[in-house]
Amino acid sequence: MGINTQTKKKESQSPKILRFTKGERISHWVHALAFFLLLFTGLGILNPSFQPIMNVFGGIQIARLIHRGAAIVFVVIVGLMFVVGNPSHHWEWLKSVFKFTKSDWQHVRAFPKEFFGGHGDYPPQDKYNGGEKINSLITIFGSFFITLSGVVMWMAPWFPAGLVRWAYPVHDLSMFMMVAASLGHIYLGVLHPDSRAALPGMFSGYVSAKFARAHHALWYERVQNQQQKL
Amino acid sequence: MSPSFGRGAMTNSWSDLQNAEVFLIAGSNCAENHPIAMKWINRAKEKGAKMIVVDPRFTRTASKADLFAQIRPGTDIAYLGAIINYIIENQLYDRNYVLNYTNALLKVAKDYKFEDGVFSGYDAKSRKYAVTSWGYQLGSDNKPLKADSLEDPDSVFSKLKTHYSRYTFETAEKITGIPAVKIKQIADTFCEGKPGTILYALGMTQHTTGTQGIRAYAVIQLLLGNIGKAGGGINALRGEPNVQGSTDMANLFNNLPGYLPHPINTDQSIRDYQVRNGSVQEKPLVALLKAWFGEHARKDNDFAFSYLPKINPSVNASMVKLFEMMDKGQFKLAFNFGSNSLVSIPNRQLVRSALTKLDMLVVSDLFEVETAQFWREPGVKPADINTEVIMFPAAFVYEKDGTLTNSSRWIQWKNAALKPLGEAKPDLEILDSLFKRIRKLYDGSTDAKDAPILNARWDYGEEASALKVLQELNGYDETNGKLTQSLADYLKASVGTVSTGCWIYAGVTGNGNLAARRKNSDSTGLGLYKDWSFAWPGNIRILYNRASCDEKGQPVDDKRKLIWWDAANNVWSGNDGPDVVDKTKGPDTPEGKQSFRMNPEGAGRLFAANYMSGLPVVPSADGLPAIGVRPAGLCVDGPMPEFYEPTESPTDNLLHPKVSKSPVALILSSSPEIQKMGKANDFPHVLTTYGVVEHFCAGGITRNIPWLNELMPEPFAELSKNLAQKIGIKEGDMVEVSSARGKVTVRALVTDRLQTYKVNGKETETIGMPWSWGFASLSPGPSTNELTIAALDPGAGTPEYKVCLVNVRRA
Amino acid sequence: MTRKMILVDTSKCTGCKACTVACKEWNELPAEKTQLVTSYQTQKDFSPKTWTYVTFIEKYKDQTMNFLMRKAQCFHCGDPACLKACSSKAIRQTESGFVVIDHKKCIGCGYCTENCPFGVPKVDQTLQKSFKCTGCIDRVENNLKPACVQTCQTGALMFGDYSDLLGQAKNRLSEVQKTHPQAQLYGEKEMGGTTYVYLLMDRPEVYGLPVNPTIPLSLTLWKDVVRPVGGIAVGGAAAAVVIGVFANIVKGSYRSKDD
Amino acid sequence: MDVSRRGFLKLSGLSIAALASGLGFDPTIAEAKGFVLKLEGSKKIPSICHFCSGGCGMLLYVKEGKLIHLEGDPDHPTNEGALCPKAASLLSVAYSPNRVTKPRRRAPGSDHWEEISWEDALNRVAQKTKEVREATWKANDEIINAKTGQRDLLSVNRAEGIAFLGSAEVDNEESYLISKFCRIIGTPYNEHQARI
Repeated sequence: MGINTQTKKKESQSPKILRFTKGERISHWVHALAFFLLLFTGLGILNPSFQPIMNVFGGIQIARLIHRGAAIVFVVIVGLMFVVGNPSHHWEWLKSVFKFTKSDWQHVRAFPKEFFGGHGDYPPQDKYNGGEKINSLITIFGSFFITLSGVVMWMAPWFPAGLVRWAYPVHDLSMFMMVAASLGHIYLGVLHPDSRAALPGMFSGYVSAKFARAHHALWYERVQNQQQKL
Repeated sequence: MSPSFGRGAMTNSWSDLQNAEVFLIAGSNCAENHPIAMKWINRAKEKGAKMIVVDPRFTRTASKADLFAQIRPGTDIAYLGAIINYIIENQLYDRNYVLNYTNALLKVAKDYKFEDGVFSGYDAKSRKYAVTSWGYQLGSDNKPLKADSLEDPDSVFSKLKTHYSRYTFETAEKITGIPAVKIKQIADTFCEGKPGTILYALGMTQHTTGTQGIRAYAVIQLLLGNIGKAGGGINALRGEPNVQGSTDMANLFNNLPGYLPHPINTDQSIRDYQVRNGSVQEKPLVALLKAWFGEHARKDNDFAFSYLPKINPSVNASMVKLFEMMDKGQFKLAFNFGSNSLVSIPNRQLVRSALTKLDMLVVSDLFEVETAQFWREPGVKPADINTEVIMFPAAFVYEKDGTLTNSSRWIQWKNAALKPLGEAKPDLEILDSLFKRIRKLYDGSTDAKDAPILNARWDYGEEASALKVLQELNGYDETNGKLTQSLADYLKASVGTVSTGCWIYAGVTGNGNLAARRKNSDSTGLGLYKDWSFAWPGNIRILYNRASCDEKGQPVDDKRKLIWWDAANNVWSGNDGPDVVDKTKGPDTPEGKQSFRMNPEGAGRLFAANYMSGLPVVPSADGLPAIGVRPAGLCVDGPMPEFYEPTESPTDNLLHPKVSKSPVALILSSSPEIQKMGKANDFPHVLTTYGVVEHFCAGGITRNIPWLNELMPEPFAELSKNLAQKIGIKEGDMVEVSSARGKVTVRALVTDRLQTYKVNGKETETIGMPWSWGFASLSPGPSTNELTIAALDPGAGTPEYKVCLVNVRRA
Repeated sequence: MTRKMILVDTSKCTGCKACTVACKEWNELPAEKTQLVTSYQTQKDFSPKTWTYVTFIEKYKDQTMNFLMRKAQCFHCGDPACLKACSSKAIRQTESGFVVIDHKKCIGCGYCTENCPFGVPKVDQTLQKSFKCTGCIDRVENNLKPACVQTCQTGALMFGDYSDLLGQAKNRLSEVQKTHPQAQLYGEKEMGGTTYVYLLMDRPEVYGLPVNPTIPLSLTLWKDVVRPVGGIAVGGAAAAVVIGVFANIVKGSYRSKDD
Repeated sequence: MDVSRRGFLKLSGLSIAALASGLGFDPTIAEAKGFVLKLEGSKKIPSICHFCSGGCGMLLYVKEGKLIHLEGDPDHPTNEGALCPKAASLLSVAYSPNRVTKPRRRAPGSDHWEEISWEDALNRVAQKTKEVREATWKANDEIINAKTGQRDLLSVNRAEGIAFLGSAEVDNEESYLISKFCRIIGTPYNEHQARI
């Protein structure tokens, strides 16, 4: 099944390119929403000073229940998206994220300047640039370990105490990493002048061709060539 | 104990255990059944005392022992005899103690003998001994002749020596299963520690040779000179809160309160009674009659002696035999106040069938114990049982005033802390209202047989007051109605002028309720606590303490001074009340020499001879039979302990195979279908039964306490790993233990605390089972007494719970 | 209140389990369904309703039986893992040395349960609270002995000031070692010095006790490394975001650009 | 008292909640104020344990007539405040739901109890005692006199049909009255499980 990237032409705006399919977007937002719900309901147990906030959820105990509910969503739904419907893009994302090319490294090196509004020079990037790959990796590994440790913590009586004891730091570490990454991710997606253009990609699925050409040149070329072939 | 020392009670006290240098704990699992003992034993151990435990199992007590030996149940006398033999052969005995304070030198009657297992005087038909041949050679003054040395062949000491010469360590090993070297080690350790004390409980008494087992302890302790000393003595750890009290009050068919022998049919007058029991019993009997019938007991009507029922001496109505009589339908009405026979009597089928023969059973208890609901025990059809049962709710110990007498003979008063629960009432009130109603039913009757009821002195107030009853026990001076001040006052008063419900309690409420005293200081440091409550007799804390002094009346052990002769003031004084005939009679007087004043010889009895002291030399003018002063306590099965196999035994008696079992043991054979005997080849293993720390006796109370059921939820059978392997089970499996009389299924506890041992060369196994369970309560369980045998000690009537033959297989 | 100590002298303990009953009676804890576990032991582990129980170990070697009994309860550690692990700061160490859970704050998260090297605290699922031996802190603070020490008949449990009772324990140890060479103290050094110090008759592992237990490495890493580092990471990211936004404002990147 | 889980927190309001509620245990405040001891305001009444023959002293803490705690009596010289597991559990007998609190009767052949008043129960037993005493009264024993060979009649005055199983668990005063009661109504068949 080919990449159904049509270039939707709207007369009035500049040309758009489909970046994320509906499936990908659902996965992203379910994952994001569940993550933040998990984060907030987990705050109560992270530090006692947050416990008063838990009354928002109706008290700490209910917050803990919500945490478990959201965890199931976080794991099962997103997991299903890799299987149900046309999960090809998901797998493609996974494959590409694990392939680190030289250009990715250059992007990563240039990333800090980019981050603070400057222009680091980096070679043309594919669909996912180095920074995004790093963010994806953190999310993948973070989610993986936080789920594992979460299950172990939830079903503590079924696991040897030694394992359960290690689950706590792992869970927390994954949480911290993902929170830190998500802060950057949100900043880039929403506040960063250049890269916020990618935001519509996660809503409508389309990003402006200009953005694509600037940030993901290789990917843009590839899409254009396929356009011609049609 | 009374055949040896004259009183049937623990000689020392709990807190006295701290003074001992060595403990022989055999026939007692005190860490479990008398936990408080461990507090004092541990204190002694911290001062270097040694602790020897001999038990069929490695119990929780044994876990703290310095020396432990596993013994085959029912064979204690074998190794104790070997120790006696060892003491005599190696002259380890306390020479001048034996000479002065025991009957070692007295000459035994010529016609006494002991041949292959039987003492002289045995009548095979009636399975009883005639005791006449067990006497002393009497002089013209009717007093026993005294040999001039221990070596004299007629002396008690020589009889002892020859009797126990057969008991070598090797023989004892073959019988008991304890290696000879270990028996020697036990003997050495116990003889070295001075003073040494022996702790025993039901483990020792619940055999057909139970009394003789205690006699063996008495012989050892008299030889070693341990009786009458702080840290010495024989501590009979009695089983129940008021067992000392209930035997003092004679809930026994053959006794009256104060250990007075019950009148029998041939005692038609107090004089007849004295001929049989000695003049020493006259005062307490008359005092009792005064207490019961007041002014209706006068000199002219022989103090209303005719009012008392007289027993038929040929009828043994001790507890288990009582049920045999009940089963034969003799009883129409039975009262059951506070005991749970359906779980506690051996061979339960007897009790179950006996209770159905009653018209009415009246029970008073806290909980609906098994005995109260015998008519709906699983497997029984209520419709077939026509016994009417009335159950009274009883008040609990802290819901009623009253006293309890503990093992140390301390009579301790307690006030009611709570109101009884619901409509419960103290047994005192139930009895009081019952008697008053019965008396009202007999109002106006002129029938002579009703006179005792109508003339009884029974007035303890509108609502029965325990203090008034205690005062009746203390006794009154009948001339002025005042409370007798002290035991001495009672002893001084002339016959008929004093009343007491139980003469050994005289002085308990003399000046104020001494039983309620709570001064717990003890300047002596020996744990006497003389100002705490009141110890009978006359607040003497350590019995026979005269024996702790030498001939000059000075304490032998200066670290543990009890009493001494104060020459300056011409009186016995000291840390404890002197156990002497007369405080003013010094060590040079005959009275002052008596260390065991309750014995006719005034000395400890190594040989329990048949002897009445004070028989007049010249026959009395009126031709009536002569009256002596004090008879000796006798054992019906022999003047000296002899080893006999238990009734159901895996082997034959090594010493005298022809007479393997006790020839006078009481075996209930009346109902063959109930009383079946097991053979060794059908039932190869030995069962011993016992209590556990978490439950108490029949469990009537403790099995209704959730916390205790949590600690010990179910009965079990303990067996060795070998046996478990042989029958193919592992820890936690259910096993069926069966005897000739019944079977139960319980959880198996496979343990190393029981080891296989050799008896006469044959591998033998012991199985242990607690017995505190029954079909009722919060935590029901099978009753071990389905299995046990109703064979009784001929003297005390104690059933042989500790030994019977069983088989075991995977359930 | 001076630092207290309780010596559990297993050389005197006869496994009578009076301590278990006294604890349940004083703290009004209901009984639980049990079954014989091994030897005379019927309680396998702690539970929200069982704060102390007695373990029985039968060790039979060359013809001698060592019947080892040990009263198990919270050690009240000098350096408590539960206190460090607790998510709600509900666990506190009193001056007298007892580690006590404040049930007003406890949310039943179970961190203490998992991180205690002895597996002592247990969470009651219905009440969502964690329970363990309180050291009878209400009694101790009112100059009474803990209920278990009060009822112990054999003198196996002794309560007193840490300073002098530890000395007594050492003297007693030298006494016991004359007959039981492997006897040793347990709790003097473990977990920063516990309030319940044991005189064991054999090596700790024979009793199933961890040999020189410490706060689990995972707990230390979790609380002393992951949490601070995590905090810095998130803080750093947040700061970066803030700086990034300012940087862009300063650079005027937000001014509308017709691109 | 067998406290259910629900009751656990409420009833233990004095101890645990005292630890947990505002009343007691906010550690810092509590430390200063000291802990609420549930025994506050209760009366201490000494008593004696009902189990083995140790005769250990017990101390009952009673508040407004209700037993709230039971432990060893520190002043008692034998146990110095200690108690074995059985004695330590004796509080739970005070209000145990399994206690018999009303007299009850089982009719012959019936398979259940029925409640009965004290008055009725005592009268029934008194009636029955008189009835059996009369029916089974044995005035004389007949024995062959060894010397004279004739049959002698010996006055024995026994109520053969009544047996009384006492116990070593009742107080001295009660044991004594059992003994006295039996001998006065004429039955020597008064036994119990203890031996001498």
